[in-house]
Amino acid sequence: MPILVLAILAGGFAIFSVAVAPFTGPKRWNRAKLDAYECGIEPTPQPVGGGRFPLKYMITAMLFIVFDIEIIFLYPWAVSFAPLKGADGQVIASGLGVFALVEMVLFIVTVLVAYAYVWRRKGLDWD
Amino acid sequence: MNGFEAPTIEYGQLAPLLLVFGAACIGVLVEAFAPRYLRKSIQVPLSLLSLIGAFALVIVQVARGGVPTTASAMGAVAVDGPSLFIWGVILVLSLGAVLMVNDDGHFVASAAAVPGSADEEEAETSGGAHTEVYPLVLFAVGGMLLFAASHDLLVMFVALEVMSLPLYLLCGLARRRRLLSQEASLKYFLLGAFSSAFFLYGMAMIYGYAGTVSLPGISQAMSTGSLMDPLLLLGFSLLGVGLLFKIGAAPFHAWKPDVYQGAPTPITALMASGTLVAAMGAVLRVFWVALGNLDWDWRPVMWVVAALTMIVGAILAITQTDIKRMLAYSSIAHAGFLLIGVMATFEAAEKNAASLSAILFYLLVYGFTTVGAFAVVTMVRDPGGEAGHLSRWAGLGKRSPLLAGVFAFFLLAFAGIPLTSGFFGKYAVFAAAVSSGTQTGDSMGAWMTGLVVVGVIASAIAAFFYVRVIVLMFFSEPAADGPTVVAPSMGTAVVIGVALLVTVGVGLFPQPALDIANQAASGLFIR
Amino acid sequence: MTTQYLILSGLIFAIGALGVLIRRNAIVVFMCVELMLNACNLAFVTFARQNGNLEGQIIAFFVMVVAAAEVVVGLAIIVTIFRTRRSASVDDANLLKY
Amino acid sequence: MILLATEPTLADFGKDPLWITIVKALMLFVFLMLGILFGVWYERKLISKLQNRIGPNRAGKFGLLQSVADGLKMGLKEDLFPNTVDKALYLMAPVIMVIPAFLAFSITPFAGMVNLFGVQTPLQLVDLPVAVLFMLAMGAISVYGVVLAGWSSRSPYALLGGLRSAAQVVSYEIAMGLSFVGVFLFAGTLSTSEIVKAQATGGEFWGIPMPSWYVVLLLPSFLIFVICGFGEAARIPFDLPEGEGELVGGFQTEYSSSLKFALIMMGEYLHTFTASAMAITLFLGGWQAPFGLPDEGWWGLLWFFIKFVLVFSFVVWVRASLPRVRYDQLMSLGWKVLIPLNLAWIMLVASVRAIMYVREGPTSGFEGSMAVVLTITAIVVLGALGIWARFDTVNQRRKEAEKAKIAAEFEELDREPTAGGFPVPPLDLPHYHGVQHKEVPSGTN
Amino acid sequence: MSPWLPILMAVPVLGAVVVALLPKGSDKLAKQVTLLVSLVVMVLTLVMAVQFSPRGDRFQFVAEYNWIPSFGVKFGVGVDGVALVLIALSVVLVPIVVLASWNDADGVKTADGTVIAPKRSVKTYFSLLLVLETMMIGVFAATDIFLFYIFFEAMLIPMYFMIGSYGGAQRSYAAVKFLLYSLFGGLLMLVAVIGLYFAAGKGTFMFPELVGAIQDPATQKWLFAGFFIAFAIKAPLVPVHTWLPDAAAQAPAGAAVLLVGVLDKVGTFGMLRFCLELFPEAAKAFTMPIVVLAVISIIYGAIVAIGQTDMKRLIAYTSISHFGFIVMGVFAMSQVAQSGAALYMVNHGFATGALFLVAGFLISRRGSPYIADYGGVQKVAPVLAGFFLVAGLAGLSLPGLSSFVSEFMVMVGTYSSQAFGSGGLAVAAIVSAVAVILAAVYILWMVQRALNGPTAESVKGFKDLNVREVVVLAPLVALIIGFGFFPKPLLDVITPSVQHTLTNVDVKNPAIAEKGAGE
Repeated sequence: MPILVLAILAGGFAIFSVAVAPFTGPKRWNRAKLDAYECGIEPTPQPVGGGRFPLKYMITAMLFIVFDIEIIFLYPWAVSFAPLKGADGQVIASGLGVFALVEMVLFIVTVLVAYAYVWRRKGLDWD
Repeated sequence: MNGFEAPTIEYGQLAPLLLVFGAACIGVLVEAFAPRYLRKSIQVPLSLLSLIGAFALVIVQVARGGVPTTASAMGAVAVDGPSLFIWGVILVLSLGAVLMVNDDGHFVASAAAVPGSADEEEAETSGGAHTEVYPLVLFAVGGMLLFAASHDLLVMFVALEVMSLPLYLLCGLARRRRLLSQEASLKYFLLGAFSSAFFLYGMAMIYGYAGTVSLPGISQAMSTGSLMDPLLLLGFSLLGVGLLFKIGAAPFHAWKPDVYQGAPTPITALMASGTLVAAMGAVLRVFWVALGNLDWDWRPVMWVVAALTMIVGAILAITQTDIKRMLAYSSIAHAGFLLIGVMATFEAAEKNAASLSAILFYLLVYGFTTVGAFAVVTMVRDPGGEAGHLSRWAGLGKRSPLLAGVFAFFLLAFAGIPLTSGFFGKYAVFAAAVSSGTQTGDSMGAWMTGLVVVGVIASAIAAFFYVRVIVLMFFSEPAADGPTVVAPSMGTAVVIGVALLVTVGVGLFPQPALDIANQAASGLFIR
Repeated sequence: MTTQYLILSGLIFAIGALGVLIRRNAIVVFMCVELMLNACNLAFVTFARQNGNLEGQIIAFFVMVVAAAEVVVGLAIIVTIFRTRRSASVDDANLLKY
Repeated sequence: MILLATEPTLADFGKDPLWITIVKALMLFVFLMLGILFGVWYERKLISKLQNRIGPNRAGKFGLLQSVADGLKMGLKEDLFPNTVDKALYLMAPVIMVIPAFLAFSITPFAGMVNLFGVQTPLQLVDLPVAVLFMLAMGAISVYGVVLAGWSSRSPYALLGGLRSAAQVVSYEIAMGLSFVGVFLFAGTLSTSEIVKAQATGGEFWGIPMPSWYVVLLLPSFLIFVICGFGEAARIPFDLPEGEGELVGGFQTEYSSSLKFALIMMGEYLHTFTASAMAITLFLGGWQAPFGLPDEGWWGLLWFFIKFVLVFSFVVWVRASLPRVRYDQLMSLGWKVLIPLNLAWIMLVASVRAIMYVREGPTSGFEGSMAVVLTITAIVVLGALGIWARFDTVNQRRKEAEKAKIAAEFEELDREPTAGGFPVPPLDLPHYHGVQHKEVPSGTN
Repeated sequence: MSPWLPILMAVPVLGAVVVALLPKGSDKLAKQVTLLVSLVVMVLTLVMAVQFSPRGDRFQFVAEYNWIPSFGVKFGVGVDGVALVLIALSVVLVPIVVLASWNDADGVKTADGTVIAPKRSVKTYFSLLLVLETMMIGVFAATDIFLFYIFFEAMLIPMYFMIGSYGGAQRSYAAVKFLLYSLFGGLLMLVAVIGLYFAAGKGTFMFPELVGAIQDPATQKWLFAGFFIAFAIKAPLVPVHTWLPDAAAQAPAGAAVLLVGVLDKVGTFGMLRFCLELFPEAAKAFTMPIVVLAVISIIYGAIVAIGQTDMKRLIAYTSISHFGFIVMGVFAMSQVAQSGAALYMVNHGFATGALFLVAGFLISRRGSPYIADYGGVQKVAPVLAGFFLVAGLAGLSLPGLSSFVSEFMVMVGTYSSQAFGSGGLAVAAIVSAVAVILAAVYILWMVQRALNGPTAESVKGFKDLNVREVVVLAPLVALIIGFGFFPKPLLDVITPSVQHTLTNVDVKNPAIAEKGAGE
């Protein structure tokens, strides 16, 4: 709810800025000005619907997904790893214990297997 | 918040599973660190040993009498009798598949290379090969094992994906006919993902109904809650769609022929045997453990599905001109026969054990025959790859009587001719269905018998196209430029030999196999 | 309160399923599948709220993982086939039929 | 409890009346807007001091109004719509960049319980059980803005810039996310206010009184976080998305002027701010004062502000000092160094935590035996050593390769004595003969 | 436990393995081995048959082994009188067929060099033949219904390959048709078998134990239908007969003999033993329609036979007519008729066998199966023509030849059947008598067209029968004539067995049982 308030504020500001811009500025039409900027040379025609980009970026995206997923699992694990103690030192909730440690080691090792594979197969090298 | 209970995991019971996954991980590491020329010679033994080892572990577990009666890993996995049986079957079958994978020439040198491009040519000439195939197969096998043994829907879903994802990729790796292969991969992937979304949504609905996704939990919720809850019905139907897709039952069978045709044949063999076995295991488990209380609602639907599956599989197979497509449709028809068995599993425990045992037995014999048949398919080659078109098989009986004879034998087993293993498989399932029908004394009895009659008619239709191939092979004159029959590699020869042995042996003396199936089924699924 | 979420999730799921059935671009089809998975997630989380246990949220995690893996595999396949054919239309993939 | 506590708990949030919420949101908004205005000025001023020049000094006293003037100028410039752009996305992109950047701040605790117009409330817009995740999510959403901006511009520079930026941000987000895990291991929560609270107890370190901030305990995590923060916020030395040397303006090439560009600028500044705020919250004790100085109530805001300025100064200092790295270096740093280091560190921390708990005995509610933990610790340490050794050998090899290269160069020089010790370009290039040179006086062109 | 039957079944199969494993190029040896094996089996069978005591237990030479306990299946064999004579028929026919098809697989060429059938694998042919022999013995000997079913189905495969690989121009069509028809019937029977097992609830498939196990009339009817359709297809009864003319016409002569002479008998044998005894109530209920079907078969087969231009098809249609008689006899529910039917099974085997063989010899000389292509053979090849005539006359049941006795018994038995009150089936018997006249028409017409008349141009170069061919035909003709005058040994064996059947049928109706037994 408070986030919504802030979002409205920020969004209102941003949209206002974008909306007001055409009216505040002058208008001086110039063909070259409206071309895509390529340091002065004729702009490269871009395919309609978006160009193609190097596969490299896709691989990065894939890797990101994989590791992001790892993080998804690490967070709850980290949070519930330790026993939760109240103000008086009383244990409110017990931690997951050694079991969690063992499992997480296994998990990370498994992820590292894939990581090692990608690394060795030059998946992490940029050109 | 009252904390977490630290889970316990019975590593011993899960050992076969862990071994396969572990080997797969090691396989990945081998890919990463071993030099290229060494990879294959490490991967092959690694895969084979891990599968054999896992099989041995299964045997050891059974031999020690240690079939557990409660679910392991906090109720996530049920290593019960049927699971162990299915594990054993899958492991042996996948061993066969790996032996076939081991043959040269099935897999593309570089999957990323555009077919027909210089890249590809270079990869070909440099003798490159994707040894990643082995870890992928192992992952798929691990997924199959887990799929059949999962005791809650979440694990089942994860296993489903672990099983499917490598298969999607493997489908696209055929060396010849790359376009077909890639297309198969794409279709399999899109449809597979689509169906798993259905599975998942069904799971969500059931979770909403039962508040849990563990199979016994669902069953328990159903025993107290209303059975007409739309959540439950909807959830169950969606779940069913997902599962039936995997076994290729009738309205959801469309992927099978395409994928079977396009995929590299060893992978087709793996899918046709292992995946079917695993998926049947999962279907049984869901229907029996979780939805046992909903008998009357799912039965008529399943009746239609089973009948449709058999008929569609059998009839469409007749029109096929490609051997792998034909076998795919045959696999659909067989899925239908298996569903008859599934229909029969709703009786009291000991009755159920009989039906269960019938299905397990069927899976065993069908799996072996299938792997053998596909192994034969790999051996008949044209210059452009395997001779897929049926017309190319004409007169094979003259060129290579032995091979054609073996293949004919497999086909007869598919058709369920007596003195082959296929006959007893079919008999077992039919008998289970009829018995469940005769005993209830209600109208279901007639329905079950009716289903069996449908099954019989479908078998007769199916026999037609099996026989057609035999006719082609033996009674037609060979074409002048007919395909060559390559000398089988050691692995393929072993696969065919074992498959033949099982098909003949079980065909003559089914009792030992039946005993094992009975024993496995006697424990029933852990509920 | 949760009913609305369920309806929303059902709608998303239906849109996804419909998209899979009628769209022709493999990537769009694939995105629709992902949409369906996310609808599932929404349903799970809603039900977790309704049932008052955490299981649904945990499942949502796993679904995300699976969806991610699916994305990885799926895009790889689509890109491969795109490179081959210069087209990602499902209709162009028509070699396999009898 | 609510009256007494200076340290808010999760339960204290979401109880404010609406008007207080609006007031707080407004305060936050104003704070950030002012922060941006003066942040820009402060940065330019500080850099110029560091670089021994004057910096902005025209608008207002000490050039204080410089950024206000800049903003006005942008508002009054022509609003360009290049021909080829995808209009809707082109317009949306800056908006998408800015909104999450603001929202990321909503979970930052500025101070403990304060009396705001008579209402006891924590000086933090909101807190969530998953606050840190929320922050990360907001960071991720703004990537959409970047990519869309690049994509919709339909210009090669913009597209590449957008992609680069996205790749960079997501790469560093992983390492960043991992660097938080250590904090969570100790704090046992993802809520920002709770994390701040967990750093409250003053402690000592080998007899030296120390604030028990995680920066002390988890120094490696902090360092990694700092590096990632630069990557996330695309600040020098990692400001490759805009690297004007190679990509002109990167994804914002086509946003040449006007308020859209201003929004993008704001978004990027806010990212820097967010990173600073996160560093303070997670590692530097939040709004709490060191050495037992008073930090109740509004005092917290002061401490927060001091820390904030210091951290931001550090960022600027780095910008003034370091050159921009190459893109492949950037990526391999993120993927090949930060991630494995981070994982090793996390496991080490977890092992130590486990040892601590097991030693405390059953009262800790922690099950398991010491032997197992020790074994695992050993394994983890070995693994960490392995990773360290890996980097060591890599460094070693790199140095050797460098040496070999230099040696080879010398050898070549020996073989070509005419070169006179320097590589000489071949002489038959066209501009060496027959090309007319025209003197171009500067400023004419 | 008597080892006779298992030995009888094992010998041919071992022989088949030996033949199949012979080295390449030893075709001649293969033939000799096959002949030897089949003769050994024949001798063994005859020795066994001599020990059969008609007054003893119903099933003799019983052997039982557990095979598949899970399904309650036993390897149970034993013979009663009917089974014994049919086994004897089979084992006698096999060596004759071996000799008759001595050169079939070598590729059949006519005198003028037309290739009728190309060269094929000799070893395969003969090993298939031996496998088939095992299965023929097995199917008649099985007392376990499941075992019976297995042989019933498995028999198709060797026959399928024999027709499909070694037959005439249309062979693959004929083979597939044959297989599919039979398979379909077989699968229906499978359902019935399963149903029987569970409906009886005895946990066994052993025939003696299942007799009388099913009491519920509705169940009986369903199961009866399952069995009967399978048997009707097998013993081609109109309207499911259409596969037979194709299969018989396309099969090599030897295979055709076994197909029509033995395999089809399984159908009538099955009706007699299983349909009647297991489901007596249903059998009685269905008697009328079945007898009507049988009469239709009789007349239809005969009429269609008259119209045939192809010799083998003609013979096939005569068989359909004859099978009609057999079925009618079986369902007439009188001892005379059933004994006659059982006797007819044997005699028909000999008669039709002889006819097929001699027709085969004729065809192999000219390469055409069409009657119109022949004429005046008598003058060129008198011995051949003589055998042809005798066989043909046996086919039309001339008194003094074996078929006459059985046909007569069937008609008398049917006429006097008490099944529908006194004379209830008399009409059927009278109508079927018409077929006797028709039979004379088709046989004599064929004989006349093919053998008599002016010698056709193409027939001129015919050689008469050689020694091998005479050796093949002579025993058959001897048997035909011998049993024609002296059928007692067969009847002695058959009758007690038929009485058992009737007793079982009438368990619940003692009045008819007495009458049936008294006749």
